[in-house]
Amino acid sequence: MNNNPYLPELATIQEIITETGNIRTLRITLNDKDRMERFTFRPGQVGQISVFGTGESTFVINSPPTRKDYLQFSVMKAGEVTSRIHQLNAGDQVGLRAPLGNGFGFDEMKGHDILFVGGGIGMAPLRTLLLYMIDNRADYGDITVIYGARSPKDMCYTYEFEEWRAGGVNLILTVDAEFPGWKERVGFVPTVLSEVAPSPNNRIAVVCGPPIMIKFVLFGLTELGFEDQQIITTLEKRMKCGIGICGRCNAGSKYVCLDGPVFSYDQIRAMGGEL
Amino acid sequence: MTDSSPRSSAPADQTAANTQGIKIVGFLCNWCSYGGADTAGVCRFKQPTDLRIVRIPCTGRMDPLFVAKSLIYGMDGVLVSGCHPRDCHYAVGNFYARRRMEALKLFLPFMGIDTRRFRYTWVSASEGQQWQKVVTEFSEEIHRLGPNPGVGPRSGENSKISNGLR
Amino acid sequence: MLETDRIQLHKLVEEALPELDMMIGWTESCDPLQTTPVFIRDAKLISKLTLGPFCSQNLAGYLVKPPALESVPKDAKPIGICVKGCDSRSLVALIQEKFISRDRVRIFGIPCRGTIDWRKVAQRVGLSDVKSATVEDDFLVIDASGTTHRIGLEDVLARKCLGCRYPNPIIQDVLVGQVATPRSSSLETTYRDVDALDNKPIEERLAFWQSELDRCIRCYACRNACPLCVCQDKCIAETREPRWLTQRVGLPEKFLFHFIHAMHLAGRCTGCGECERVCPMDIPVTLIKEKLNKIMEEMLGYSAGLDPDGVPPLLTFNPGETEI
Amino acid sequence: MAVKIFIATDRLDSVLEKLSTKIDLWIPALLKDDKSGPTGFVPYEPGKAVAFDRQTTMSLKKVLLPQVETLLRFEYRKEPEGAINSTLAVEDRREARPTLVFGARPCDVRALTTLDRVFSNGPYVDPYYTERRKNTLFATLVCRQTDAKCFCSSVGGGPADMEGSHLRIVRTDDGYIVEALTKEAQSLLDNLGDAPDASREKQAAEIVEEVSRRRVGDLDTEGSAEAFRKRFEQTDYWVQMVSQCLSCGVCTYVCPTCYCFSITDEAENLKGERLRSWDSCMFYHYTLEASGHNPRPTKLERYRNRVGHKFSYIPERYEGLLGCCGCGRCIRSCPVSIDIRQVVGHLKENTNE
Amino acid sequence: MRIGVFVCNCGTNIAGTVDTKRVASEALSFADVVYATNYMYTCSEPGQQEIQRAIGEHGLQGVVVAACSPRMHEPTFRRAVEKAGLNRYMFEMANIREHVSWIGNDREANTQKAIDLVRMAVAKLRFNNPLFSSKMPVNKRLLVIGGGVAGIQAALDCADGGMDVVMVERKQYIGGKMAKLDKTFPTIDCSSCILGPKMVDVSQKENITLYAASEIESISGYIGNFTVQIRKKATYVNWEACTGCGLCTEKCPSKKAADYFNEGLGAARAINIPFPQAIPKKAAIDAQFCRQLNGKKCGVCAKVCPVQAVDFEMKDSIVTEQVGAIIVATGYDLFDHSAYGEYGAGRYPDVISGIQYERILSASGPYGGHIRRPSDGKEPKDIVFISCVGSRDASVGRPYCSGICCMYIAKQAILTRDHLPESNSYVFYMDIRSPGKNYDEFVRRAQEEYGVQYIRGRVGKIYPRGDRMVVQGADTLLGVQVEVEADLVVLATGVESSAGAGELAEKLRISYDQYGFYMESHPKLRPVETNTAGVYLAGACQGPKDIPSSVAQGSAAASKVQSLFAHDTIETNPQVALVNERTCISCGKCIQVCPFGAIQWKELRGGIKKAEVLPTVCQGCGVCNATCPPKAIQLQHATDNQILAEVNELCA
Repeated sequence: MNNNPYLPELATIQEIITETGNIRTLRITLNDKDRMERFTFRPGQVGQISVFGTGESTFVINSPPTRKDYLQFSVMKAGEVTSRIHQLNAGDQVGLRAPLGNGFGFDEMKGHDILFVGGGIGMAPLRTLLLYMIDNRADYGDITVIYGARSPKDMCYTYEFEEWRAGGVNLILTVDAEFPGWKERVGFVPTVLSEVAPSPNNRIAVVCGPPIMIKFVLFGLTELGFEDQQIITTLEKRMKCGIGICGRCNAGSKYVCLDGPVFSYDQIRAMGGEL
Repeated sequence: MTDSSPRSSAPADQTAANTQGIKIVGFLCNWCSYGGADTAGVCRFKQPTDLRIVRIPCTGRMDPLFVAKSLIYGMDGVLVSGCHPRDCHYAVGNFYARRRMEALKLFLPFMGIDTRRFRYTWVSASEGQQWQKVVTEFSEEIHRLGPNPGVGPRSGENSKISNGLR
Repeated sequence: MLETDRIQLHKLVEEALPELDMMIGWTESCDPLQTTPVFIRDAKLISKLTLGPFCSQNLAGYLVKPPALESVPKDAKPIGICVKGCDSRSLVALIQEKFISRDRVRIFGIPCRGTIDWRKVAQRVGLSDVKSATVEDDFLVIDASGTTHRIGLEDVLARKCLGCRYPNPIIQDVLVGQVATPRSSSLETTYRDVDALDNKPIEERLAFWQSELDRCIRCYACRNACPLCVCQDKCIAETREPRWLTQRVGLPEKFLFHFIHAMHLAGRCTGCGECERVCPMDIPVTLIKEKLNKIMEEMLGYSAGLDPDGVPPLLTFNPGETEI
Repeated sequence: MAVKIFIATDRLDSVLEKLSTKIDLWIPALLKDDKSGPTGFVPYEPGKAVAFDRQTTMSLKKVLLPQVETLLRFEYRKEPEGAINSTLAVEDRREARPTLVFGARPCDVRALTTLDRVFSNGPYVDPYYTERRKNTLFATLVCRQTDAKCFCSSVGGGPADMEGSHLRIVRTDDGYIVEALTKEAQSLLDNLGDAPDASREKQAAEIVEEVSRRRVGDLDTEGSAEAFRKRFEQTDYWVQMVSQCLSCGVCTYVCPTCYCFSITDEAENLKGERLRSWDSCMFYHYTLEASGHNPRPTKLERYRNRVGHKFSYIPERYEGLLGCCGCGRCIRSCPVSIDIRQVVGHLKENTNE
Repeated sequence: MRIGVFVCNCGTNIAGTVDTKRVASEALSFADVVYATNYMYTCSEPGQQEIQRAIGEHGLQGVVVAACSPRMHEPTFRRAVEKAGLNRYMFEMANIREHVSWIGNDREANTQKAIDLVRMAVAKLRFNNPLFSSKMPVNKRLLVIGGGVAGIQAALDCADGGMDVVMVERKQYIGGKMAKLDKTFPTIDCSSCILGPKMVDVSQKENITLYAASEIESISGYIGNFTVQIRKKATYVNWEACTGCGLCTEKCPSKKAADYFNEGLGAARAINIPFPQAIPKKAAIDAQFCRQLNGKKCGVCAKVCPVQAVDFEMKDSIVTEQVGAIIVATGYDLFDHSAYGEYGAGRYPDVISGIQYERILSASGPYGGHIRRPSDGKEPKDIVFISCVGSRDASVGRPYCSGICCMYIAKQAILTRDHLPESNSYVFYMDIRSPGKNYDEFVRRAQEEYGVQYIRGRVGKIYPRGDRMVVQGADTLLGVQVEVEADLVVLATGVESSAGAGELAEKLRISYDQYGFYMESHPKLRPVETNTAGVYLAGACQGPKDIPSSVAQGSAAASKVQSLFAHDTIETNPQVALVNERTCISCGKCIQVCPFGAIQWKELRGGIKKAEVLPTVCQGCGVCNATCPPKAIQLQHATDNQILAEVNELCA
C-alpha cells in the first residue's frame, strides 16, 4: 500500500456472478500486476470497494487466500454504493483498499470442530474461511455449515455446494418456507440449529447474518452450551474509513476497523450494547 | 396559423454579447404545457433556444425547492408551466402548485434572488402560440437580466468571505 | 410577581403530577441567562421548575422528537408541559398536524412578557463572567465580573418578542399568572425587521444573506430546535437518497439548506424563534421564516398555530383564488 | 534571531501584516459585525481586527482539519475509439504550507494532542492532517479571559499551559509580548519589533506567574472512565442527563477535539472528488448502516457515546489521554444548556442508585 | 451502467437544423455512455432493430433516444427496448424535434441545445430503475349512482353485457327528470312511452339490484375493488311485501302532503306512490305529513294494507356492496326562480317554472293534461315564456348556458298551441341555442307553423294587473319597450348541479367545478372518465345535457366499464408513488394532499404507522412527492434524484 491510506488501488472487474435477485459476486484483480501477485490477506479481512462518484463500501474478501486468481466480493443491493455496484459490468474500473481489518483467527481454530451459521448474504464472510479450511482440511475437525435463506432463489454459491460437500463439509441448507422442488430443510436458521444441535465440545461457531437471525442464533448457541468466546462473528458492515481514523465505527473503545471486524462474542459483550 | 404571426420569429440576438450561454430550465407538466410546447413545435412557431425542458407529470409534482435549487446553483431562469387551473389532468395538482409557486415567487427577492428569473404560467396542450409567446417573452426577460450572478462560489470547500474555512 | 407565579406553577404541577406521565418545564442551568428544559416525574423536583424571561426554550418540540413519544401505549397518562404564547402556537400546529393529540397533553399556559436574548445582554455587559441575573420589575440586574448592571428588560428581549402578537397561550388547561398585553397588533410591527430588509435594494439583500449564511456551519441546531421540523433524523439535508445537498460548505449549499428549512415551514412556522436563538453563529434564521409567514398572511390570510382545526395553506388549495 | 518582542496594541495590525508575508497567518476574528458576535479563526487579511477578548466560538481545529476538504480527485477517461473502455485516474494532490496560528489558546493547542494520536500516531497515518500539522506553528495567548464554562485545569491543561505551542503571547496593559518557545519560531519574530523593556517584561512575567497558578474548573475526571463503564447500561441516568438534548451538531462542531468525519463522493459527468467533511456523533446518519440498521438510533446512545468517547474510550485506547481539553465551548454553545461537566461529574455519584 | 444514445435525423426534420452526428459524438463523452450513433429514422423498423442490435452487442443497460416528442414515440421505443430484453423504464427520450429543430433555425444553438437535452436524459437514466406492473383482480360488478335516463341506460347496457349492476337512487322511484316530462323535443315523443319500458327493464333484469330511496353513505377502495355503503332510507313500508295496490294512498287521511312529483301543483297523500308507472311501484310514507309519525292517532294505512307492509318503526339501514367500477349519473336540479325578484320571486301563482308546465301538459299530471292556470284553473289565452332564467346570468351565479331551455320552450309553445289552438304564445329570449340534429328546424316550426311570437330581449318586470300578469321587457331587435299581458308566464328555469353533488364527489374523490358539476378527465378525449380510476360519469351531473346526450353518455360510460371488466385483472401503472418506510416520518401529509385517496396508513409491528401507496389507485401526479418533507415518498420514474440529475446537468 502507498503512503496515503485513503488512496485506493485501481482494480478491474473480471467477472460478475449473479447469485440471487439482489446479490452479485464480483471477481476483481488489481491493475498493478505485481501488487496482485504479492497481495496477501487472511480470511475475514475486508476490502473497501470504491465506485468513484458514488462512494466506498466495505465487503469481506470471500475468496480464500489460497486461491489467488482474483479477489471475490459478494454484494447485496442495499444502499447507494451497492446499487451502483449492481450496475457495473465486467471490465469496469473500481478502486480497492485492501486488506483491512483483523480477519478470522484460523490458526487458533486449528484442531477444533467448526460450526458455520450463515443467513442470506451473511454466508459471504464465512465462505472465505470455509474454503480456506477445505483447502487445509486436515487441520480442522468436523466442519458443519448451516446456511439459510428466505427461499432457494435467495441462496448464494449454490454452484459450489457440491464442491463444499466433496471437501468434507457437513452442509445443511434451509429455507424459510416450503418451495416447489426444494428437498433440503425448511425452517428458520435458529430452529434448524436447535434441531441439528451440534455439540459445543471443542467447537467454534462462526456466525454471520441479519441482526435478527444473529440474535436468535446466539440464544440458541448458548442453549446448546456454547461459551461466548466460542462464538465468533464479523461486524464489517459497521466500518467506514477502514483505517481507524474517522471515528465512526467505534463500539465502546474498540474500532471495528482496527480491532475487528471479527470479534468473539465475549469481546462484543465487553464493548457495550451498541450493535 | 402560420409563420407570419407577429411572434413567430426569434428575437434578434440583440444582446448576444453578454448573454451567450444563457440557460433557462423549464419544468413542464406532461399533459398540458409539454404538449403545448410540442404543438408549438409542430406548428413551427420559432422560439429562442435558451430553454431546456424537464418533463414532469404534473405541476403538483413541483417542489418549489427545484426552483430554488436551480436558481441558487446558477440557472439564469426557471419557467414552470402546467395546465390551466381547473384543467389539471389530476384535477387539483396545479392548485397546489399555484400556491407553492406564488409563495416562492414572493419569497425569492427577500433572499436577494431576482424573482423575475422565475415565472410560472399555465399553457394548455393546444396553445402552441401561447407557448411561443411565453417562451419568447421570458427568454427576452432573462436576456435583459443577463447571467445569474448566483449566491456564491460553488466548489464549496473554500468559502472565504468570513468563515475562513479553507 | 414572578415569584408568585412560580409558586402558583409549583402548586398546580404538584396537584397535577399524579395524573401525568411527566411534566416538561424549565429549570435553571449553568448559565444564569438561560434555563434548561427539565423533565419531571419525581414530585421532589417540582420545586426546580421556574418561569420568567430566561425561559427561552420552546418545549413543544420535545413532545414529537424521538425518542419522546414513539409508540406510547394508548392508555398512557398525559404529559404536562409549560408553554408561553409562542410555544402554544407550536403546540396548536402539532395538534393540527396530528403529531400530538390534545388529550395527551396537559397544558400549563404561561403568559409571556418577552424572553431575554443572551447575546443582547452580552452586547451590553460583555461576555465576561455573568455570575447571576435576576429580574426586578422591568429591569434585568446582572452581576458580572464584580459589577452590577441594571438593564432595561425591553433592551435585551429577543428580536421575535418585540413584535409579539400572541404573548398569551392560544390553548391551555390552566393559566399561570396574569394575562399579558400583546406588543403588536399589526403586521407592520410584527414584521418590522422583514420590512427593513425588504426595503433595501436587492443587491444589499443578497449581500446580507451571503455574509450571514456564510457563517453557517451546518450543525442543524436550527432544524433540531424547531418544534415543527418533524423530519429530524430523516431530513433531506443529510440524505443521499435523495441527494439535495452535498457535504460541501459553499454558499449555495447553505442557501439551499435554509431554503429547505424555510419552505418546509411555509405556512407552518409559528414564529417561536428557536432556530435563531440556538444558532451558534448568530445567523438571523428566523427572519427567513418570518418573511414566509408574512407572505402566508398577506397572500392567504393564514397564520400558523392559531386554530387546531386549520389546515396549513400549502397542504390545501382553493380553486377560486385566481388572483394569485 | 529574536526570542522575545513587544508589540504595542496599536501596532498589532502592522506587525501581523508583516508576519503574513513570511507565513500563512490565521487569527481569531469576529465573524459578524458585532463585538459580542461569533468568532473564529480566519486567514489574516490586512485591517482584519484580532478578537483577543474572549475564546473563539469556533475552535482552531479547522486550520488542520477543514470542515470540508478534497481527499482525492478522480476522472474517467474515455478512449477515443471505444467508449466502452474508459480508464480511471485517481490522484491525491495535497499541499501543506507553513502556517502560523496567532492567538491560539492553551486549551485549543492542547486539544491537538488528541487529534495527533488519531491522525498521526495510529497504525495508519492521515497524510493530510499530519503534513499540515508539521507545518503549523501556534502562537498561544496566556489566557486571562476564562469564564464560568472553562475547565481546562480539570482535564490536565491550564490557562498558561504552553505545551505544544511555539510562541507565547502575553497581553500586557499596552500591548503584547510575544516570546518564541521553540527554535523554529524564533526567525518568525525577526524584524517584527524590539525586545520588551524591563518593566513590561516584569509585568508579563507576573501575569504568566499569576495565570499559571489559576485553577480553571473544578471537575474531577479521576475515575470517570471506570464510572462511565458502570453507568453505560443505566438508561435512566442517560435519560436524566440528556433528555433535553436536541441531537444537533453544535457541541461537536465547536469542539476542538471532535475529529470524526465522513467521506463522500461528488462527481459531475466524468470527473469528481472524494470529500472529507466533519461528521457529528450526535447525528443519526453517523452510525447508520446501508441496511437501515442503526446501532445508535436515539440521542441517548449518541450522547452517551460522546461522553464515553471523550472520557472513557480515548483514555482507554491512548494511555489515559482525555478526549476533552476543557475549553467549555460545548457548554457555551449548547442551545439547551447541557453541561458536560455535570454529566461527567455525576458519573461517579451513587453509581448504584 | 452502460448507456446507448441514438440520435434521430428524422429525415431532415431534425438533421436539417441540428448536427445530429455531433450530438451523437458529444454523447459519447458523457459518463456511462458506451455507444452513440445517429440514424435516419430511428422509429422505423430498421431503426428499432438498430437499437435492439446495439443493446445485445454492447450489453446496454439503458437507452436514450433523441428524436421527437416522447408523447409521440415513447411507447414505440419502450416496446422496442423491451423486446431486446431491457425493462421498458430503462429508457429515456430527448425531444430534439418539437422542442429544438422545429422551433429554431440557428444550427449551432440547436445543436448545443440538443446536446444538453441528451445530457439531461442520460443523467436521468442513470437514476432509472426497472419498474414492473402488478396485476389486481377486478370485481366485475358495477355501481350506478342515479336512476335517471343516463343511469338507466348505463345500467341496462352493462346488464345486457352480463354484468351485475347495483343501482342506487335517492328518490323512491327511478326515471329522474325525464319521468316528469310530457313530450320530448324535437320529435314530440311521449316521454313516458320511451322511458317506461327501460324503467321496467331495470326492475326486471335479474342482474340489476335496485336500491331506491337510498343514498351513498361511503365509498372506499379503488378501481376493481370498491366497497360501497348504501343508506336505505326509512320508507315505513316494507317493500318486500308491498304490492303497489294503492289502497293505503286511497285511505290516507293526510291529503295535503307535498306533491313533489307534480312540482307542488297538486296535493299528495302522506303515503303514496308518486305516479302510476313508478318503478319500483312501492308506496312510501312522507314522514313530514304522516299523522301517525307525528304523534297523532291514525295508522289507517297499516290497517288497510292487505299485506301488512306498513312499518312505522322502520329505521334507515346500511347495506354494503362490493363493486369494481362506479358510474355516477346523479343528474341535475333546476334553478329556483325565486332568486328573481323582478319576476315575482315565486309569489305569483301564475308565474311558473318550465318543469311545472311539463306537469300541467302531462296527461298523468295534476290537471290531467288540460292546460289550466294554477291560480284559478282558467284556461290561459296568452302565455309568455321567458328564457334564460338562471342561465347565462352572472348576477345569480349562473353564467353558463343550460343548453336545453330554448328547446323545451319551443316544445312547450308548440304543445300549447296543439292543446289550445286559440292561444297566443310569446317567447322572450336572449339568443336561440338550437345546435342539435333537427333542433333548429324545430324552433323554426314553432315560429313559422305554430305562430309563436319570439321577442328578443330580457324581461325587466312581471307584475299583476287584475287577474293577469303584465310582462314588461325590451325588444332589442326593434329597439322598443314591449308589454305583454298574459294569463300564464312560464319561466325557462336553467340547469344547476344536483343538490349534494359536492358531498358525493368527496366520497368518490372526484373533482367538481365551481358550479358543482363533476369534472371529466379530459374535456375532449376522456369525457366520461374521471381522474379517479374506475369512476365514470354519465348525464347531466357532468354538465347540462339533453336526453340524447345523456343517453349517449350513459352508453359511453357503460362501454368504459365493459372494457375494464373485459379483463380479469388490471395491470397497474408502475409510475406511481412509493414509500420508503425507513424515512417516512408518519406525518400523513401525503395522505392529506393525495387527490385520489391513493395513500393510506399501514400499521407496522409495534403500532408504528407508515404511509402506504395503493398502486392501483395512484395516478402518478406526484403531489405527495412534492409535499413529503423528508421525501420518503417518491414518484417512480420522476423521483427527486431523477429530476435533480437533470437540473444538475444544466447547472454544471
